[in-house]
Amino acid sequence: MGYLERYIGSRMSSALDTSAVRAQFPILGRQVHGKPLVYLDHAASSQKPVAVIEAQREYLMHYHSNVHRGAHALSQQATDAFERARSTVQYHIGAEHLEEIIWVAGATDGINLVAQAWGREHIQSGDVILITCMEHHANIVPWQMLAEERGAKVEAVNILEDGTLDDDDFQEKLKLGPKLVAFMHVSNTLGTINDAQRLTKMAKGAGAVVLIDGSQALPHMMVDVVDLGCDFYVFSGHKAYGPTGIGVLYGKKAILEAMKPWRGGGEMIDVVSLKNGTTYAGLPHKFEAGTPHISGAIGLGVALQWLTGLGLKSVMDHETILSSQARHQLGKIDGMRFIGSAPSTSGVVSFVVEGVHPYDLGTLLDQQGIAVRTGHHCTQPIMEHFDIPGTVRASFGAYNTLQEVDVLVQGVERALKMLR
Amino acid sequence: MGYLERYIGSRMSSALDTSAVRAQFPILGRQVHGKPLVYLDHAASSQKPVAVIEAQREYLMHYHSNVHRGAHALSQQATDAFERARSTVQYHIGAEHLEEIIWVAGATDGINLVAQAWGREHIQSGDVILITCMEHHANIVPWQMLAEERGAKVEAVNILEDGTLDDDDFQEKLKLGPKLVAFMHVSNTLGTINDAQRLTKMAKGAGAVVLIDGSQALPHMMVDVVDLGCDFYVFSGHKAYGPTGIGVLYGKKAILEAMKPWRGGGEMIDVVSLKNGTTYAGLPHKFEAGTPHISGAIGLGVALQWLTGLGLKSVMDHETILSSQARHQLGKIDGMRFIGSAPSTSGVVSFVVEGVHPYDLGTLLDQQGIAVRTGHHCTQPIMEHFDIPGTVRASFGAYNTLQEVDVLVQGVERALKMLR
Amino acid sequence: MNAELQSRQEQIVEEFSFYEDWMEKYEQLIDMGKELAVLSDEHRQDEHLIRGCQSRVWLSATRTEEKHVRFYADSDAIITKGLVALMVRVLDGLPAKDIAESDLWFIEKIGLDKHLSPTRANGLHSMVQQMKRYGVAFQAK
Amino acid sequence: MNAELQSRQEQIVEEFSFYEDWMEKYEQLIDMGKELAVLSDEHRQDEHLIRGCQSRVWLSATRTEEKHVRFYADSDAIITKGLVALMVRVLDGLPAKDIAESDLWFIEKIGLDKHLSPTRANGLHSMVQQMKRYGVAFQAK
Ligand SMILES: Cc1ncc(COP(=O)(O)O)c(C=O)c1O
Ligand SMILES: Cc1ncc(COP(=O)(O)O)c(C=O)c1O
Repeated sequence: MGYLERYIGSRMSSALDTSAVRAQFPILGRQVHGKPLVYLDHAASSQKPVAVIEAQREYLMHYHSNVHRGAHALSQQATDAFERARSTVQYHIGAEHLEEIIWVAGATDGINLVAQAWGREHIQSGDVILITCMEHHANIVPWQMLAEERGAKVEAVNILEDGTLDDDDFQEKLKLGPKLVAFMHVSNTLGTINDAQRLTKMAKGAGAVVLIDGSQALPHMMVDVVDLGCDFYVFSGHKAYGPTGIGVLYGKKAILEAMKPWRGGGEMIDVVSLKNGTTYAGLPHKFEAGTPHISGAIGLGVALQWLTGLGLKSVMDHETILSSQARHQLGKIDGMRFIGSAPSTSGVVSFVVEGVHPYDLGTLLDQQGIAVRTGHHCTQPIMEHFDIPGTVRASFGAYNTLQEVDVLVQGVERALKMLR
Repeated sequence: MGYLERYIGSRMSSALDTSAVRAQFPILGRQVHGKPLVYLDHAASSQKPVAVIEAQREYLMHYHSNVHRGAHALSQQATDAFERARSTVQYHIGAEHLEEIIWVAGATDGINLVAQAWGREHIQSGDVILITCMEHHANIVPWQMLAEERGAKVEAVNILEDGTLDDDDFQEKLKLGPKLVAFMHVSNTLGTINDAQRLTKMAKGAGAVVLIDGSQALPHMMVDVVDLGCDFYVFSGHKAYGPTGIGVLYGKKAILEAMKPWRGGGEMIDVVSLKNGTTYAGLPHKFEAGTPHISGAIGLGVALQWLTGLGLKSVMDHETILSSQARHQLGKIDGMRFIGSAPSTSGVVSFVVEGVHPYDLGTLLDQQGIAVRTGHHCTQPIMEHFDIPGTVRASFGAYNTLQEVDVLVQGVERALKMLR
Repeated sequence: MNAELQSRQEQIVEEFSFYEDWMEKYEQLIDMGKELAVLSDEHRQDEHLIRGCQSRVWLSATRTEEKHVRFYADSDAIITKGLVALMVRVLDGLPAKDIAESDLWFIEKIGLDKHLSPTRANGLHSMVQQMKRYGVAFQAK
Repeated sequence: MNAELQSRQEQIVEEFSFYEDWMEKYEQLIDMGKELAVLSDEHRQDEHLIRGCQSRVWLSATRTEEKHVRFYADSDAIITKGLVALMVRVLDGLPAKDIAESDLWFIEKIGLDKHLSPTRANGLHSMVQQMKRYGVAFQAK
């Protein structure tokens, strides 16, 4: 199947054949604590389909070599696969140019790259960087560090009780004239899907450069960076059915070209001289110092193709059914409080139960083979906002089922019987 | 076999059973251009033994999960393996404390971390950073970038005609009172093995902080960071039979503790507050923002255990035999000139042949299935020094054989017949 | 080793070996947690906080005339509080010296070290360390 | 398309299909490289340099009265020079317009695009681009 067909396929919805999908994830057949594993921690890291695992293995077994600059055949083969993965990413997110796709170690690495390579050049004393109160620490701390260094200020847009962004406050804070607006596409804690296109338009209208943290969007929905209109878009491979240690920074060509490099070393240079100084390579290499994570890039390419093959619309519909059902059933439980119940949410369900510590609930779910995450999910400001120590978070991927939702709900009920 | 036995084993030498070693590298059985592959590009990136490939696969197939903070069993299992890999590294390089081992994306990433997190705090206008003329770009460019930003100066120690470091010049340049001395343990282009312990002692005696680039040492010899006495030591996994996208920065506890973090994000924080600012986690997490390259760390741990199992002394002896033999046979060829012929060299042989462009030679070797690297090997200052456009570099690993040396020599002879 | 400490540990091992299923062992821990007195405000101070990753533990202690140690502890999570209760039950009222030097083999014996999640295991470890530190401090005074 | 260009490409395809073995094809390239005249200093200028990754190529051109293009090229590596010679042989002396619009199908036909290392393939690509650019420029003048 050619790319275009897969691309079109990805926009059509048809019910996922979950058992066929599950068969591709060996880990889902295992037991923990003597119970069948019910993996509901997708938002922390997705499991990997066999296709991704085997692609990496195949690479390491049969054609590993360092990439670029190599005159020999293996190096050529590895370089081809590595660069093909880059173009898979390009098509997947609809970037105009291949060289707008920069390999990084993950979303965190990508945001830090922008904060340091772009930020230290453009953020001056007194400037405002606008983020939101729902951001992941990865989209908070790099800006705080930058602001501290430059004498700038980080402002954060409020969130409403249902976990949506406070639109009025966003408009208000845009009046501060932020140099940069950075926000998440989809919240890893609340499940909220932000209207990224609209927010970008408003921010650009106010003259800001816009960075979108797409870590939780990429695995679940069609993303088109040109439609969104953002300057930067980042995501991690390991949350999108891909390998660990690899991620992508997309940046508009013009802005990337104007940026100085961040990491220095091999690959990113043109001429290195101790006497005359050093000149840098063009995009994308300027930002890819050192030997890249070759097997990771190849694996991520395969993961995105795999995801497109499933049909992103189908995946999203499937996950929405699961999370709606979970919300519906859990909602009947006495003392249940959802943290984040926006009209538009992804496959993430966060909750607390009155009088019960999330950590206790998580522990007893784990005993029943149910892997959920508890705690602050790297979003302490949300916890501060709702004045809670943490939440229990169930997050769904393409491989989860309605039966697993039932197991979750029964598990919660059993745990609560013990805890209250 | 317990760690200690392997450790002791690694200090004893016995001839390598190369065919048993080769059997663990499936790639070595393949053909290129219809000829059996002779892989002599180890210094660019080593091939991976099945044990490493399978450890990563096993992880992704059966116990992948995000690490730390997770209350569920999978997360626990992944965290255990991930942290066990860290302690494997600790023992392998003889670090005193577990938290002195920082996971990075590779040697390049590690050096940049030091240049930016340590350098930007400690290097002031007018300061001197001392490197050498034989450094890899990864150990040049980050310092040039830092120097440019801080108004400091990068000085480089000369090399002699045989590719050893100019000791007198080193002593002389130490008188400039460099704040930092950064040098490579083993040269990727010349093969020179620097007396790192002695250089470190001299540099520390002159009051400098010392960083050693161990990228080419780790795969070939016993490294003990306490014996060496350095402040920082970095290396890449992919050159040491490990995965791509992972590397290690070792730093002395006291110096790491005093350093500010570099990348911000999850994992590296203690408390994140939009109102009260953010406090950071302790070592090693302070320097490990975001989801780490879990499968890479696990794979690197296995690679080091595998290497220790072979016996590092045996590996080094083996590689020395191969490179001596290559030098001996190639040396008979008319017009042959070795670039780097220090008394103490590793398994790297770099050469040029009078009247022949290295690139042509490399191409014709590739046609014969022989993978060597040609060009500047990310050490342009060495090329400038010897006034050559590049070299042909054959580099040997544990899996190479004397027969392969013969094939190389015959291949060079055949190519030269065509070229001259 | 202190005989009382030994017999307390043996007693707990016996109680915990009664159940095979860890859900039931957790039930026991939860019950122990519920039974532990809620801490008075005097002891529930930030200075007595052992910050774990996900739950909080308050631990303080006083010394009797004979250098025996009384522990006061609490947690905001009930399983953690059960663990706190377990530790208090083992060490409370013993001589400072014996606490400082205690070998808490029951933890391994009932499998807590293996079974607890790393964050909980770390928390338990911090708690034990802190209790021993009280032992050392009170022994010295 | 220009008939001369067509027949030159056909000629080269025939020559190259004579050998199966790429070592022999490289031998041919090397011979072509050796035969190409060494560039006079006038043309071997930095401004005419196409910097490849590992070898250097000098390429310049002049225009005849009838808007035909003469190429002057060289390289420091002999295989690269062979490729240069090959390109010159195909395009030298043709009308600027035909060069600008040329379809160099022989490259694919003799498998150069697949067989060359990416760095060489990139170099060849840059060379072709540069030759066509001369075609465009001289056609306009
Ligand atoms: C001596 C030396 N230092 C540093 C590096 C950079 O390593 P990496 O590209 O894995 O970051 C290399 C590898 O090319 C090397 O040989
Ligand atoms: C919304 C969001 N942003 C950023 C990150 C950071 O991603 P990583 O840890 O892979 O760098 C995460 C993952 O935890 C996330 O959920």
